[in-house]
Amino acid sequence: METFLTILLDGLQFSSYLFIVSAGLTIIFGVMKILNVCHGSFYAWGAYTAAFFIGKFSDMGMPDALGFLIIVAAAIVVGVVLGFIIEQGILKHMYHRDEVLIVLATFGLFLVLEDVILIAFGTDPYFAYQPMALLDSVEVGGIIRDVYGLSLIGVAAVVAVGCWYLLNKTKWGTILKAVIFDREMGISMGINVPLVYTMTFIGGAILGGLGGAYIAPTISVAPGLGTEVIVLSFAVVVVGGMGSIAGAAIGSVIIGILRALAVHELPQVELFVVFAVMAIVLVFRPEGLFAPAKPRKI
Amino acid sequence: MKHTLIKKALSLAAASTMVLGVGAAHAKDSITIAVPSFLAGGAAGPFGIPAMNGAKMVTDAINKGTLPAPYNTKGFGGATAELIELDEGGGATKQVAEYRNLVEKRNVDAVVGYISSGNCQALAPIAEELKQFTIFATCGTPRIFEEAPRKYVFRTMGHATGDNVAAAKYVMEKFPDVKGYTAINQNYAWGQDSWRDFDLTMQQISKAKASEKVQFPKIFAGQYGSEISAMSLDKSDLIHTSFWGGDLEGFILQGAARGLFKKKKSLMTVGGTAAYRLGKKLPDGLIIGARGPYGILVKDLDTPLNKWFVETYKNIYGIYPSGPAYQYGQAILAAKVAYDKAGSDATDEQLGDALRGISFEAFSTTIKMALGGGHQAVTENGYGITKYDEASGENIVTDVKFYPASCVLPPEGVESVEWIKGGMKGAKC
Amino acid sequence: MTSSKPILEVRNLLKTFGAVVAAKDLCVDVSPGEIVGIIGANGAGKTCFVNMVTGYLAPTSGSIMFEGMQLVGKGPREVTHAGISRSFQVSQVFHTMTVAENLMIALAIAENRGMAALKEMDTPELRDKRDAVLKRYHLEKHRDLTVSVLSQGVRKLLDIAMAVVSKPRILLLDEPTSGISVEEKFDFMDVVMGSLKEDKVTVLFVEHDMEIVERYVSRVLAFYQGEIIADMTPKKALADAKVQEFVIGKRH
Amino acid sequence: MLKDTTSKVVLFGGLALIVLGFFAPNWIVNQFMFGFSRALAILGLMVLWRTGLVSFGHAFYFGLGAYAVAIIDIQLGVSDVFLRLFAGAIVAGLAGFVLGFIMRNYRDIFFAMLNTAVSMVLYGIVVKTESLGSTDGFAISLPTIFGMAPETKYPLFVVITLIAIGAALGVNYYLKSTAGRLTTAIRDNEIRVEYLGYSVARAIHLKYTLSAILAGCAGALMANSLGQVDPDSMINWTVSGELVFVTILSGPGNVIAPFIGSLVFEVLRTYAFELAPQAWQLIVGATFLTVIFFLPGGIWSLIAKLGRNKS
Repeated sequence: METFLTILLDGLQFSSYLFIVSAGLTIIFGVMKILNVCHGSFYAWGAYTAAFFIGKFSDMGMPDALGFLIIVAAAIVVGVVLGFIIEQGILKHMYHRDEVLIVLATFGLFLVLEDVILIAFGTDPYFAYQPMALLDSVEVGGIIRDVYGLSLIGVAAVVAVGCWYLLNKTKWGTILKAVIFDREMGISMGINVPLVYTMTFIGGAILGGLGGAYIAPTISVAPGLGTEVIVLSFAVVVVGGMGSIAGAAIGSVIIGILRALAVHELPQVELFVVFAVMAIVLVFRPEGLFAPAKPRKI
Repeated sequence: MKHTLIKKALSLAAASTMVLGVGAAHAKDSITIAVPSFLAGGAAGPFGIPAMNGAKMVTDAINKGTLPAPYNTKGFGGATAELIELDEGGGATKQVAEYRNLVEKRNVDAVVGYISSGNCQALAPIAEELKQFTIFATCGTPRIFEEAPRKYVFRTMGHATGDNVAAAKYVMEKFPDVKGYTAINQNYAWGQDSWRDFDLTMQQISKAKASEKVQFPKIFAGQYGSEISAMSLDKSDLIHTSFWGGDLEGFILQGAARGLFKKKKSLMTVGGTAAYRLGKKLPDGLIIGARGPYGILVKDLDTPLNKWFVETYKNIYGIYPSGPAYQYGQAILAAKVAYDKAGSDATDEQLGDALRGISFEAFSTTIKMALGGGHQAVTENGYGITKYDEASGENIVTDVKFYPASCVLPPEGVESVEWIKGGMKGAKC
Repeated sequence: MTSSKPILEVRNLLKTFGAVVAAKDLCVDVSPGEIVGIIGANGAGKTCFVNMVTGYLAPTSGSIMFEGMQLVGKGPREVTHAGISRSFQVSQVFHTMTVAENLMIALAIAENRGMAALKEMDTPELRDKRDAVLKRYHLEKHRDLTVSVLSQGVRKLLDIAMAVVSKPRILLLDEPTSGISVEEKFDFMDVVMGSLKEDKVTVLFVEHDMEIVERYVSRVLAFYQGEIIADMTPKKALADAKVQEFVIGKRH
Repeated sequence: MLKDTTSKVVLFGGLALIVLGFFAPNWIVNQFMFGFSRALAILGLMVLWRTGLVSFGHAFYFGLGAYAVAIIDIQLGVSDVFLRLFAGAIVAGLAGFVLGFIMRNYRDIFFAMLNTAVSMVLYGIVVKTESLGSTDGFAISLPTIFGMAPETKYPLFVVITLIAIGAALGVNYYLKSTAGRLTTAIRDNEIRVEYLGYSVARAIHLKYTLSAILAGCAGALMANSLGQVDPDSMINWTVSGELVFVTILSGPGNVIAPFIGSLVFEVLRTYAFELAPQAWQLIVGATFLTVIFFLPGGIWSLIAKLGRNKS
């Protein structure tokens, strides 16, 4: 029972940050049909920016509570700046190209951004423990947990609800869904698709950054951060169905829980279980568990 | 026509390699030493950079001849050394490729460094193949000199077996009532050997039971939430880890936030590096080692060489030298010893002969090249318990105890694992 | 071969997409050498019929016998191997290649079945064959142009030319003249039909243009809502009331 | 088989290199060995790319080839370079053939992703299995050639170059065959290919298996010339990305392109690493973007242009 509860919480905690990152990835894919490899960099940049300023501010003797503000700010700044530059500077000029080629371009960007981090932030790991220390810890299921980690689950929930609301209850949502369903149709409906693209990419980037920024206080923020998270969120998005928020949610829960289960019960399989699931889903349900509807074009 | 142009293309490709390939030639009165270390990644800040600093500081002093006696002669056998700093990240295979370039393209005279056991293990055979005088500074896996005799490869510090045998002995002395122990180690040579040696020793000297679920996360994983939960739930009251660098610091911070170290005794064989960097964030009561008489364990050791090392380092880098700084420093020192003996124009063979089996005074201890046919150093090994000292605002270690090499390392010609399994015969404590 | 025995026998062919019935109980016999025109308003089920005969769609039920061989359950490839080819309403050609290359590949596939596919493709014999086809279909002047720059008419010619290199006994053409200018259309059809007659190919083609139908076909199948409402000579068909109403309709 | 210019250049250029290599310094010989080894994998990816398929997981076969060598070396003490190469090719080839039954039904992003998934499964297994060397991988003993243990790297260089020549000639011939010509055709229009009577699935399966074998050989030769294998530089997704990168860099124009591209890549990486140890990824990535943007045909298109200007 204890173990079960623990695995559940560990799993959900892991799922939460996976979901925040993957949500961005899947929105970008859904709208723009771009599998954005450099999404991992958004994550890393979010983490670095947050960690950097949380450290700076607390050195300047500011209240640690500010940390939470910084986290959000970092995510937004990273998303807007990087997102805008990349979409306007690179991707915009590639939409007519083969989608696989665009993936490769984002891979190139990923490599570049990885090293720009080194140049910008140096090689020393950053510790932004203040927000985590602030929230203290509680005992759940016989073991102590840091409230901060648990709060991650809440944040993920907020993001999920937010996305759902945006997509289903706002004008923007209807526009997005139109473009997701059929780009040509969107254009014919007089939607300003280029604008939608830019906004979407920035939005996705913000989510990627948020994932990193929020996890930052719990890890030592060091180079190479983005490399693993990007394949993990690929797995999530593929399992859930590319372009579906609900899918991303389910996908990250499945993968998070499975991974936690592995760590507790069968540590050897921890890494490979994730991708095994991904492969199996691709084989038996290529469109993913929650594939968004597609127009028939034959 | 197309003919000629494709030929041109080929020759062009070839030519470009040739042209770019003008290697760095070196004069008689100077030598080049390649110093690989982690310059990027989680291991850089806590490990790679201090290590590199140590190497640079010592090399600089040697070039100027400002080391304390008996090393106050200028240069390496008279020659000033120029360091080539490079990153040892990116995986063993990449390092092998880079090493080949170092030797065959950049024609370095000596290679001194390497932190990752994975890299050392991969490079030992390559160094032998290329007949390149190489001193491993920090990496710990005992396999290197146990799996094959070496001619050109040396290691100037004790290997992981010493760390973990000493650790086990220390634990049983200070906390004889330990019931069970679990562990979290990185899943590569270093982590696997560390756990194996510690576990085997505990089986020999204690009644404590090993947990059946020990964690081996991927190196540089960074997030240990689930592992921490798993260990919290585990019945064991002791945690063994050979984590180092960013992984260790991440683990300590995440574990502390989850009260892990309040709940269980924790033994960190490479904990020393974290002591200076984490400051108040480092929980009290951790059992930490520095893989030998280095860093925080010898901070106050009052010998001219050590005082020089600690003070100079503090002056230049504003922080006390941690283990890696010592280990790289003494590896460079070993190079000087070899060159002083064999001369600056010595061949790799002669350098090897000069270093083989000798013992020399290093900054914090005497290094005896006693194992692996005189290629593997032995030193005493010790542990202490962390405590934050409000007065100085620094972490200190209490209950420091050192065990002589003869007590924690197998005699020449005996494999570590066999030695421990056989009840550590001939150990003189 | 006895021209009396039908080369194609379609029996009770049914195709439904959910509630929509695209083909209702179709029964057709086609004798060797016939030129059959298939007419009908959009959505009458003409293309669906062609797709079923050529294995692109699997019928819900019914049978299609070709020279005594059951085609139902066979895919495009088997149908092609059996001896039935088709052209497409929107020409299906290799758009990044030149006309010559397109034909070369079509010929190579037709000639080098199985292991032979690993033989070098570009042989003199094959080139001669290609040039013959180019000539026959009046494509020489376009031979080295990339398809993407060609006019609809030329693409359609190429599309058909590629369909016949496998020497089919039956060829189905889906709206051969759609997208071809009024001036061109007759020359176009003359070229196509001329060469098909030479090879004694049985032809079924879907067509909207009644002039074309009158001029080239020996028999008309009129489709309406998935059913064949008339199966007679073009003259009769064009006079027929039902056909007037449901097929040609908007003519007056 | 040697009628066309390309084959002639491959053969004589290759032999010329073998002669030059005798006089070249070791490190250059190394660059060529690494470059040519990797180029084999690129050859296969090039065939797939012409067919409109990009695999973001061919490190799977590359890694299988390399680890096959490591395992027969450590378990059975097989040191003969040809046996090792054969083992790598067989293992990768079989895996490719079996997976081919699934892969041949996928296109575009899904093809890329499924390959990634499969490769990461292998990565996860290797990294977590101590008996497979986990993160460290294995050191590989020096290969022998016909029972002789060469003193220098030159004989191995000769072997690799000869294999490279063979592979280039083979693929070049294949690309001129009917089956081979069906690359662009399939990319352009699968329906038409089917209606011409050729099975697209089978064609893709064949090409996929071919690419797997070539990647396996590449991994095997790389392991032999490096003397080390490990998951992060042989199986991880970044390695797959690297392979695709070199494919784009080379360009699909000609079977010689992968060899030039791989060499350029080796040199680029060596010097990027030497000049800017902390920014070599940046240099590689920037080059990558530049190629994608301004050189869609890869390096080969430059060479082709050279030719056109000459004429």
